[in-house]
This record gives sequence, structure tokens and C-alpha cells, in this order.
Amino acid sequence: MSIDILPAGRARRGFRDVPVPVVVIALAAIIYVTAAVITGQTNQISFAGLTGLLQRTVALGLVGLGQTFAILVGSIDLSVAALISTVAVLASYLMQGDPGMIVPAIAACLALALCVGAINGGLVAYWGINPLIATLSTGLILQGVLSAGFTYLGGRVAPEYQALAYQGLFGVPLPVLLLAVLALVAWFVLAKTRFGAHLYAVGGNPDGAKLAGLRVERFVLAAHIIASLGACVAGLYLAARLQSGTPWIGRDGIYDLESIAIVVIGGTALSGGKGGVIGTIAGVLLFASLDASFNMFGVDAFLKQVLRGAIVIAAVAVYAVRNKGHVA
Amino acid sequence: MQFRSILAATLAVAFSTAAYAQEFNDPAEFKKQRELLSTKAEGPEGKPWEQHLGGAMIDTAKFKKDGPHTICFSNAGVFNPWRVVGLNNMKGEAALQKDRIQELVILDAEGKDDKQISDIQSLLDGGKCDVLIVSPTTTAALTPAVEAACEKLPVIVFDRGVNTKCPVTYIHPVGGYGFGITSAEFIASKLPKGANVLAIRIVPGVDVLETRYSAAKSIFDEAGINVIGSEFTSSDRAKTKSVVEDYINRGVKIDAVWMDAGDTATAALEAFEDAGLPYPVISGEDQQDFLRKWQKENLVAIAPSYPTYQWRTPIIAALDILDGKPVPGPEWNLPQPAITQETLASYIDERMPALHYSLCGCQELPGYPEQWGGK
Amino acid sequence: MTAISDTARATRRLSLRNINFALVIFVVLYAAIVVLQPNYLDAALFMNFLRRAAPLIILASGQLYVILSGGFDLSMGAVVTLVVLAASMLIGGDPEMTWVVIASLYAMGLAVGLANGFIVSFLKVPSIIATLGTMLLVNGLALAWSGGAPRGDLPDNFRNLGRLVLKDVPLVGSLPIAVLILVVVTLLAWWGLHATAYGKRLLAVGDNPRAAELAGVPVKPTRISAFVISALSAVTAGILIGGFSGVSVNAGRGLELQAIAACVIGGALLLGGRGTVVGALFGALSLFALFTLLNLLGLPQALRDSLQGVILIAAVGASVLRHRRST
Amino acid sequence: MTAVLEMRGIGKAFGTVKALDAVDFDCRAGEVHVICGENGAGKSTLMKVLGGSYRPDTGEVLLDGEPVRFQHPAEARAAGISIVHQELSLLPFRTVAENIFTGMEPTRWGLLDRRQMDERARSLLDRLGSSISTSALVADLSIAEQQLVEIAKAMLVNAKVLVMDEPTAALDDHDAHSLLKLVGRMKTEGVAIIYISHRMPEVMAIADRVTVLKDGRHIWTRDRRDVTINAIVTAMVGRELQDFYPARGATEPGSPVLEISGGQSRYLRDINFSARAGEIVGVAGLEDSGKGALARALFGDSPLAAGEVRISGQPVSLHSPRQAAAAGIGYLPGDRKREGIAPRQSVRDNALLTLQAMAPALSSPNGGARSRQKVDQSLRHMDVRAGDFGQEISTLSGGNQQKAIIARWLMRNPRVFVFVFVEPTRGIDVAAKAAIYQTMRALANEGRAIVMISSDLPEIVGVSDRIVVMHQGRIAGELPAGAEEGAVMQLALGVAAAATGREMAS
Repeated sequence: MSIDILPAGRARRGFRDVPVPVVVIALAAIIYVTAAVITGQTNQISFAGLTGLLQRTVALGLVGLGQTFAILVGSIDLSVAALISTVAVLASYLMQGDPGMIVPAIAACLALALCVGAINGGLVAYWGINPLIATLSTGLILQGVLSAGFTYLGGRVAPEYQALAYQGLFGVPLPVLLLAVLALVAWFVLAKTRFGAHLYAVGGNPDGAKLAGLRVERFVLAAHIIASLGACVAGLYLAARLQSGTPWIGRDGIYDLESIAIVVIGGTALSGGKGGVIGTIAGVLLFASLDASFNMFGVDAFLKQVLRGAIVIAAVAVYAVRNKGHVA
Repeated sequence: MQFRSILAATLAVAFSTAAYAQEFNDPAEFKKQRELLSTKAEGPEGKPWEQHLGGAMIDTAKFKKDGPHTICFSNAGVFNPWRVVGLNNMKGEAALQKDRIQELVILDAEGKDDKQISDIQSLLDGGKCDVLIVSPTTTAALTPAVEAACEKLPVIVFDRGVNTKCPVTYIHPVGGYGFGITSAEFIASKLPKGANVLAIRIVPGVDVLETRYSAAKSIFDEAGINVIGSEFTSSDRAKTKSVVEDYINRGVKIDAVWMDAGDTATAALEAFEDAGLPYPVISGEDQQDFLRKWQKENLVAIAPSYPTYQWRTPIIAALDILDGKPVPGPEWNLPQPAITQETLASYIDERMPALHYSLCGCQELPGYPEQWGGK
Repeated sequence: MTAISDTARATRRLSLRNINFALVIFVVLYAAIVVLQPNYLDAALFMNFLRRAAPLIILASGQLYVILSGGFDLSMGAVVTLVVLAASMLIGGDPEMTWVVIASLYAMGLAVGLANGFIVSFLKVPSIIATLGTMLLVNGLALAWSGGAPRGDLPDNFRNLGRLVLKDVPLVGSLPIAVLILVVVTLLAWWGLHATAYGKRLLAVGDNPRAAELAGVPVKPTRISAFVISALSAVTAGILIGGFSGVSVNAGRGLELQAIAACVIGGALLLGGRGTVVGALFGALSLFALFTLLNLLGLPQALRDSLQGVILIAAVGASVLRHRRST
Repeated sequence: MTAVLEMRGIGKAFGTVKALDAVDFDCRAGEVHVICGENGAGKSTLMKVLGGSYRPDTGEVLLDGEPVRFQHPAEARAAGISIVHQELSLLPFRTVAENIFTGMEPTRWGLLDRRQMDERARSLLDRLGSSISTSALVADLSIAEQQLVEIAKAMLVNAKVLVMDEPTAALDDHDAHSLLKLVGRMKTEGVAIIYISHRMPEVMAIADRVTVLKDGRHIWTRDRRDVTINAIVTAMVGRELQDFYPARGATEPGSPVLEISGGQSRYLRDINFSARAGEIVGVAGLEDSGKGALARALFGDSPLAAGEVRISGQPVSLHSPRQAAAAGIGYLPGDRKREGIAPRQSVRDNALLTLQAMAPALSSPNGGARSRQKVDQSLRHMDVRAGDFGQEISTLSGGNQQKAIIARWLMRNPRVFVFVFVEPTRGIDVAAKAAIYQTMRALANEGRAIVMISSDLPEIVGVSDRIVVMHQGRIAGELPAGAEEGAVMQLALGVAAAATGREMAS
């Protein structure tokens, strides 16, 4: 019987079975090391060079963690860039260099993110507005109010707070540790808790999840709140790193589209229900090593854009091309 | 009219409760720049990029090093033609001095503060650099990174500054107030009291631009000239033209157009052409398209500048510092000339592209004009 | 039976209201403009308004094709930038070259559209990512080619396409060339979508690609051509924008989102299957009327973004509520 | 025996449409209570009320004599009501165990207890007689296996009331049999089972009581002993249904219209197959027997890798559905919602879709043969019931949708020579079924060849002029019209392959 009828629950072996994150991380490593070797900058493979590389992942990585949750439930969040700017500005405006205000400022920012996430989630889950439009709109509204209210750098963060972004533990910068810890927490939540399992259920088959007794809307709402919190932490990190927030750091960093790109490159399906944060971290590592390699090669700024565009497409295509059926 | 003001007021109140705008009206700085505009420059004649306006010199003997040198440059980005021309100037200067320079390493931060901090860090980690030039994306954001770099290398900052005195020198032309003073005084001198001027600006909140407007506004106020509107156009020509058309359609006579940057000056003029109106008095900048239009249409105009030749200076400064020669510092004020009717002809070069900045000081550099996009 | 015809009547009423909604927004906004500035009732000023709105309307009509096929085209703005920069560099101020160069601009558009279509159809990359990639790619190419600062110049015969206003035209008084082009393009878009078999295929593909495929619809060519149409409309819009205001490096920035917003305000369903050219037309006009109104109000620039966001939520939210009530 | 579940006077309206009108229903512990009714009779609505998806406008639901009012499916589930849904509600990229426990995941110290999940899932599947691995991804399972996972999911809760909404619709006879056995076992465990089915033999086999609904109203509830299939059908349709299966063709079949020789693909081996003008060829077989693959190969969806296909003697290449359509093959997909309709387009446009697909791209959508009169004529000919053919097709019932899709191919008359029907009556009520059989026969009588691929044995036996049975990717044998169901089953199971199969091959 040579016929290729696959038995139930068989284990296939082949390229497609290698988890996406592994492939992406391997790719990132190959690119980085090759660039360092070819350009003779082998000291970039040192501890300092690597921590520098990791440092580049922090802001985008934090946004990406949150975005992963939104995309996992089949939604998307385009408002993260505006929220990052808002949080960064608000944090520095509230602190005004006063260490006593660190905690209240962080609390205020988290509260704001909670509200924005709740509004996004409400519009998407309860009002049924397409998430692209809903979050694009909340982003526009935030950005508008922000730029109208704060025409220039709104104060500065406390020096003690700023130090957090520049200090390290055993030579590893604190922000890198923060990203690692949050990524672990996010992984843990998605893989090990009921809440995580329910998020996958809601994203994979919302009708089925509802029939299984899950309150689908609540999970979409929660995912949006988490996405906003991710952006909030990224904004707080940027405020510390940059000393003060400007109303355009989110937009200039293209955190909205780039965070979606890394999530998708990491193997999370835009339709929801498949993927996870390890892929996202792999995606952000790929972006960072590309950045670093472009620097080593001294690639022209415009050419860099071209290459990045091509790589985004190629990275997703490698896996997507095997899909049967149509995508849109 | 009333409807408009009520609606505007309601919205403004609704959104502006948290308004917090940094003041860009610093009378002391205004006065200082006004003086600098008329200060006689020191340094080689005809080479404004090597000149400086007053100020002290700084001793750099401790940085002396044998060449050839590796110069590293962390660039905020090349997101507008001004920076593109500037970067070409810098590369041109480096080519001119190629015997003394081993390599010019340029990292482009694409306008991202966060990336520029990492870029500076990786330049330091790379260990190749003898000197670091920084053109910061944002003043405050880059301060800690520059401070860290100062501990390892001589650092030169230009264009926008940083909030620390640790760099060897900070190179910049007179500044935004100077720009505003030159342009607004010209417009005020051509108009009667009570005339209307429309201000076209790029984006809010950028220090080097806000100071230009603040200076111009105070001069207009003093001269009794009405600023009938101040509009932001993000350097978008279509938007500029639309905004000016809308103002024309309101039926208010526009006597002059003041611009905080010249890239869309010709678009603003086209709105008058299309409406069949005479050209207003206008202040632009030193781009070729504006200068050509000025000459062709015999405009009443002035082109103040924020000269791109300042991109040559950091290379010169870097080599001087590594030679141990004293350089102007901790601030290096470059002259900031304006193009007037008298000097107009000498700045027009038909070979150059429309958005080329005439005060590039690049005419003698190797590769001119092809490297700058000329024919 | 009565039950069915009741719902039938409801759906018909609904589709009528769908078009009307964008129309209503437009009329209200334009009325507000007229209140502030009564001379906007002049034919000449209205024509001028249309001239300025023309690129956005054309972009929206092209984007509509992609939206109806179930995708997004984020690369439109980059194509506009490419067109403006390429035109000035290739023409180099020589009026003789204009028509040859316009042909080659359309060839570039064709290439971008084909690339988008192939990446989505054959490499199976979701269009939001695929066109994000081509957006970066095309923008980077345009800037790298021009060195970041545009070279060359646009001659008058090119500029006239977006700039010239014919005076003393019977009936309408003045007639900008751009409005002529707009009318032609809109009619073409309407014809392509509502008066051809292709349009029906496109709707079916966006609605249920698998069913369309099994019914014999050539899904991939249909989808690819939607991206091509979108890119070609972006070329047309780019020519008008370049003509209207000349060369600039950020001519196309943000236009893709405005075009999507226009379609959505016009009642198009994201992810495909429902939408009309007339809706997209009035969606784009509404958006443009909003921009003009805000200009006239003299509101802080920043708040204009906010209001745009509010209008988007309101438009989509209202249509969601209408649909929910009807089912 | 008292009723575990009682529903009294349930009414539910959508807009002006009364989906349920004062329906009474009850179910006792340890009985199988079958609900019959046409599509749109209100069965699914009644179950959605029970399951907490809908709130009734009038009436009350009593569980163990206590009135309950469910606001959300979660509450119904917690109260011991478990539903096997007709539409699969599984997560393709999650494992079998994760799917079974969706929404009910066991935890240990707040964490998912995966070991417990695996163990309990295993024992549930064993109880169902299935060997599916608990760690397999659902996307990798066949439809039948997915249905079993769905059932396991419903059995996870110790249900007082188990609702099965056409659980055998996707199953072939073999799997359906084991499912029915399982239902019997659960009954003895004292579960109240509500069973919805269109398969009459099945109903007669397992029911204790039968309730018929029609147009949202309760018609009657009777003991199985007191009913006949005919009585049920009559009550459902509201009139006596004669000639459920149409009479076979009077004339002998003509020359072969469709011929496949040496067909090979990933799923098929040595396919030699022909269908002649005027005949209906039934293709039977178990799930995974290759009958679905044969249909997809015929329609170019997963083309043959080797072998030759001829239509009316001319070799044709079938590498895409479009080529197949152009070659004159009409295809009625089994999964209407996913593969048949474009839900937001009008009935008319759905019926026109193939003509529009084959017409020159820039021709008028309603030109020539595509004119509005001709579509309407065709739709009326198929007896598609809609208030307005301009309304969105998703507002129509399943049977009417199916008829509109047949009209889609009829519009191409006379350029369609072969019709491939895949599960033509899945999820369609009795009256509409009969209409579709009539249509198939009429199409055959006009000189076309009909290939009917079906898992419904009575249908295969009742309609086909010739029966081809598949087993493990090969044609196991062929049987004449009117063959016994048992003979078909034997071939399908591979038991009798030797005798008949070899005969046919030579």
C-alpha cells in the first residue's frame, strides 16, 4: 500500500514542521554574524556588541508583545504608535524631573493605556467596528489631542528614572531584562493558563468559543487592553531612554506597522488563533540584526528601506507560500 | 464668522485644558542672535564654513593623534532635501580631505531617537572611531548618549544641540531667531502698517522652526502688521497650495507670505498665479526653484538661509581637533547670510535641481555638480 | 413568503441608505463650508474644490477595487511619490518628453501592481503585509533613485494636467483639466465595477474566494488585476498631484490611509464583497470637505487628525448599527 | 419517568419573522427524542434557545422542574446542557485535547493541567472508539475525525441533556454506525438525548419518541412505535410526498460523456471511470476512500497527476476549476457555505457567477445569455423561493441556496455535459431533497452524465443508475441500479473487493 493517505494525528517531518521562531532566530543570527565577519567587525559579536543588539529590540519588542495578543484574538491594533507618544509625553510632563513623581506618573500612564485599550476593545468587541478602522481612528484622535496639547517636549523625566534605562545587571541592560521578563510572562500566560487557552479559542473560532461558553467579547477587550499596556510600557521605556517624550516618537518609529510585521514574521496568523510571543521575539531579533547589519555594511538609508521591504515580504512568504487556499 | 469662532473656541477649550507649550520667546537669545547677524565673521574670506562669529577658541591639544583618521558620524536621518544636500556637502568635504581620512563611517538613524542612541553606542563598541560627529534627532533625547561618548572620544555636535557642554564644540549658524529676524524685517520694510501676512510653516514643536516664527511674529507685531494665519503644511506642496488657496478664497487680501522654510514657497506662489492675483511679498529660502522664480517673475522677496554649508564644518573641526589645533568652542557660530535682490543672480545655477540649497558652499568640492544631482 | 419579501425590502432600503450616508455627510460638510464661506457656492470655487479633491477620489476608486477583492493596498502613497519623483527626473523639464514619460509612469505602476498581486496570490502573503513591504520598497527606490532630493523639473504641459483651468466653458463656466480626468476615471471605475462581468467576479472573489474559484472565476488574475488597477489609479493621482503642486519628496505620504478611509466612509466593507464606486466617490469628497472645513475653521492642525478619527468611527459605527438592526 | 427538560410555549421572532410559535417540548432521562422538520422549521432555533444563544420572547425552560433563563451559552453549559453543533466549532491550530477542553480547561495551582487534559481526552476518545491522538492538530484531521472530537467535547461535561444536531451529516455510514451505537450507550447511562436528523432510517433506528416541527410550530410528538417514515415525512412537508426518489431513465444510457483512464494522484490510484449520457453514476465510499478526491480531480481542484480524461471523446486538461468549467463540467460543492455561495451577492448574481466567470471580462454582466429575464427564468425553473432575486443570497434557506447554485450551472446550458454533485442533499430537508433528485434526473434525461458523490447510502442506492464504490483510493467495484445497501457497504469496507473489483477492472 503505497498510497499517501495520512493517518490520523500523524507526525509529519520536514521544513514546515520546524517552528517558525527557530527558523527566524537562526536567520537573524546568520545575518548578524555574516555581516560582522564580512565587514571585519568581529568585535560586534562580543558581549557588548550583543547587548547593544538586544538593546535595539526593546522598544519594538515591548509593543510587539502586546500586539501579539491583539492579533491572536483576530484583531489588530494600529493605535500603538500614538499611544507610545502619548505615554512618553505624559510621563515626562508629569515627572518634571521630580523623583517623587515617578510612581504617580507611571500609574497615570498605565491608567491611560487601560482606558485606550478598553476603548479600542469596546469599539471592536462590543460595537463590532472593524479593528483596523477602530484603532486607526483612536490613534488619530490620540495623536491629534496630543499634538494640540503638547506642542513641544513636555518636561523631562526624573534622573533616577532615566537611569533605569541606562543601568544594567551583570552587564545586561535593565530594559533588555525587562523585555525578557515580560516576554516570559506573556509566554507563560499564553501557554500555561486558562486565560491564554481561551484567547487562542476566541481567535481561532469566535463562534465556536462562544458556543463553548466563553464570553468572547471580554477576551477581545482584554487582548486590546494588553496591547495598549504593551505600548504603554514601550512608551515608558522610551521616556526613560530619551529623557523626555516628544509627540512624534511613536509615529517616527513606525511602531504600528513594524509591530504588526514582526508578529506576522514570527508566525502568528493575522486571522488569529495561531502563533505566540516567542515568534514575536524572534521577529524583533531579526529586525534588530538587520538594522545592525545594515549599519555594519554602511547601507544607504534609502536602500535600507528597499531591503527591509523585500525582507518583510520574503520572511512571511517563506511560510505562507505553502498555504493552500486564498489569502487576501 | 461668529459660528466659526464659537466652534473653534469650543473645540480649543475642549482639547487644550492640558495644553503645555514650551515658550519659544527668549528675548535674551533674540537679542543675541540679532547682534550676531551683524557681527563681522572671523576666518578665511569667502569660506563661511570655516568662519566663526565671535566666541572663544578651545584648546584641543589633548586630542592630538596621528592620522589618517576614522571619522564617525551619527546622522539623525536624511528625511528632507536640506539634509540630503547637507550630507553630500559633508561627503564632499571628506573627499576633499581624503589623504587625512581613513574612513568616514555614517550611521543613519532614520529620524528615530531610540535608534540614534543605539547607533552611537555601537559606534563606541566598534572601537574604530577617532572622533564622533553627531547631528541629533532631538536635543534632550541624545544628551545621555553624547555624554557617554564624550568619555571616550572627542565629540562634535552640529545643527541641533544637546543639553551638555561635554562636546568639544557645537557648530551651528546664527539660529532660528536670526532667520525670523532677517525675513520678517524685510517683509515689514516693504509693507505699510495694517497689511496682512500669512505664515506658512512646516510642523509645530520643532525648536529650530518655532524660534523662527516667534522672532518673525514679534517683529510683525511691532511693525503693526497682521498675521492673518499661521498654518502647518508638513512640507507638502499640495497642502501648501490648498491652504493658500483657501485663504485667498476667504477674500482677505494677502500682502505677504512668510515661510519658516522655503521648500514649498513656489507652491504658495502658484496659488496666487492660479487665482490670477499679483504675487505677494514673500520670504523663502535658498532653494534653486524659489530663486529662479524670484528672478523670472521679479518678485519682491528675500531668501534667508539656514546654510547647508554647516555640514562641511564638522569634518574640518574634526581634523583640526585630531591635529590638536584650537577650534572655536564650546560654541561655533557660523555666519547665516540671506540672499537679497542684489546677490540673487550669483546664487542661481541652472545646472542644479529645483530643491538644491544654494548656500551649500559646495561649488568647489570634488564631484560638483553631479554628486548634488546637477547636470 | 411575506417574511422573505419583508427582509428583501429592508435590504433594498439599506443599500439605498448606504450610498446616501456618505452623500449626506458630504452635503452636511459642504453646507457647513458654505455657511462659513458663501462663495464656495460659486461654480468656479466648486470646480476648484473638485480639482483638489480629484487625486483622493481617484485613489479611493482604485483602492476600492482592492478592498472589494478582500485586501488592502498600502503601497498607493509610495506609488504617488514614485510617480512625482520619476516624472521630474525622467522629463527633466523637456516638454517633448512628457507623453513618453507618462507612458513609462503607467508601466511602473503596472509593475508595482503586478508585484503586489503576485505576492498576494502566489506567495500567499496577506495583502496588508505584502503591500506594507512594497510600500517600503517603492518608497525606498524612489528616494534612492532621486538621492532624496528631487532632480529635474516638470514642464508646463505636464503641470497643466493637474493645474490648468479652462475658462469660459459653456454650462460650467470654468473647468479644470483635473476635473475632466476625474470624471473620466470615475466613469471608468464605475463601468469596470458595476457594468462588467469583471466587476461581478471581483465582488464574488472578495466575498468568498473559494466559492468563486469553484464557480470557474479565475481568482488569481482577478485579484492581481485589482492590485494593478489600484496601482494605475495611484499613478493617475500622482500625475495630478505633481501637476497641481509640483515636485516634492513627500507627495504621497499618508494617502493610502486616506483612500481606505474614503472607501470605508463610502460604505465599502473591509475584507470584501460589498461597496460601490459612488460610495467611494462621496466618501472621498466627504473626507476632503472635512479637510477644507477644518482649514476654514482655522483649528489647530493637530485636532484635524482627531476629527478625522471621530468621523471614521462614526461612519463605520453607524453602518454597523444599521446592519445590526436589520438582521 | 419525569422529564429532565421541559420547554413550554417557546416563542421567538426575528423582526417580523416568527421562528418559533408557542412550541412545547420535553425530554426524559434515558431516552432519545428525535426532532424532525424541514430546514427553517425551527429546530435549530429551538436548540439555540435551549443552549443559551437566543433568549426566547415567550415561554419558559424548565430543567429538573426548575425554571431557568440562560443569558449566555456558558450558563447553559454549566447547567448540564451539552450541544454537538452542526457547524464545527473547533480550533484548527490547537490540539485535540485543547479543543475538547475549550472553555473547561482543568487547572492545577492556577495553571493548565495538560496531563489531566490528555488523560481525560484519551479516555473520552476511547469511549467513542476512536484512536485519534490527543496531541494531533485538528487541522490535520479528516472531517469525520473532527466530528468525533466535537462529540467528545460535548461529552466532556457530564451532561443531563445532550443535543446532537445532525451529528452524522459529515460521517459516512461506517462512522455513523459507531456513533449510533454510542448514542445507545449514553442513553442507558441515563442521559436525555435530543437528536436532530434528516436521515429517516437513522431516526427509526434510535428514536424513542419523535417530534415534528413545521414553520416554527409543534406538529406532534409520538412514540417511535406509533410512527412510520411516511407519517413523519408527511407531517414535515405538510402533504404526502410521493416518489421520493424519481423514476429511473426510461431509455438506455448513451455513449460515454466522461471517461477517465489510468487516473493517478496523491490520493487516487488506477482510476478507470466513465459516465454515459443520461445516467446518474453514484460514487460511494467511506470518508478518506478517495471519493472526495475523485470529485476534486474531476473539477480540477486537485488535479490528477497522471492519466487521461475525455469529455465526449475529446481529451481535456483539468488543472483548475476554470478549465473544468470550460470543458463542460458543472460542480455542485458539498459545503454550500464555504464553497458554494458568495453570501453578500444577490441571488441573481450568484446564479450568474459561472456565466460571468466565463464571459469576456469586460463584457456586460447582464448581456446576452446573462440577461435578467433569463436568470429569473432559470431561478424560477429551479423553484428558488425568494421575495426578490436581488436580495443577498445569505438570507435564503439552505435548500434554496442549493437550487440557486444548480441554476448557476443550468444557465450554461447546453455547454455543461457532466454534472458532479458532491453530497447534494447534506443538511437539506426532505422536500427540498426530493426536488433536487428530480432535477438531477431531469438533467440526466436531457442527455447529460451525472456523477453523484455521496455518503448517504439510501440516496446512493435510490437515485443511481450505476454505483461505483471506492476504497482506499481505488475503485473497489461497481454495482448496478437498485443494489442492496449491504453490498455497497461491503465493497466500501474492502470486504468484497476481491470478487467484483477484479471483474470490473478487466
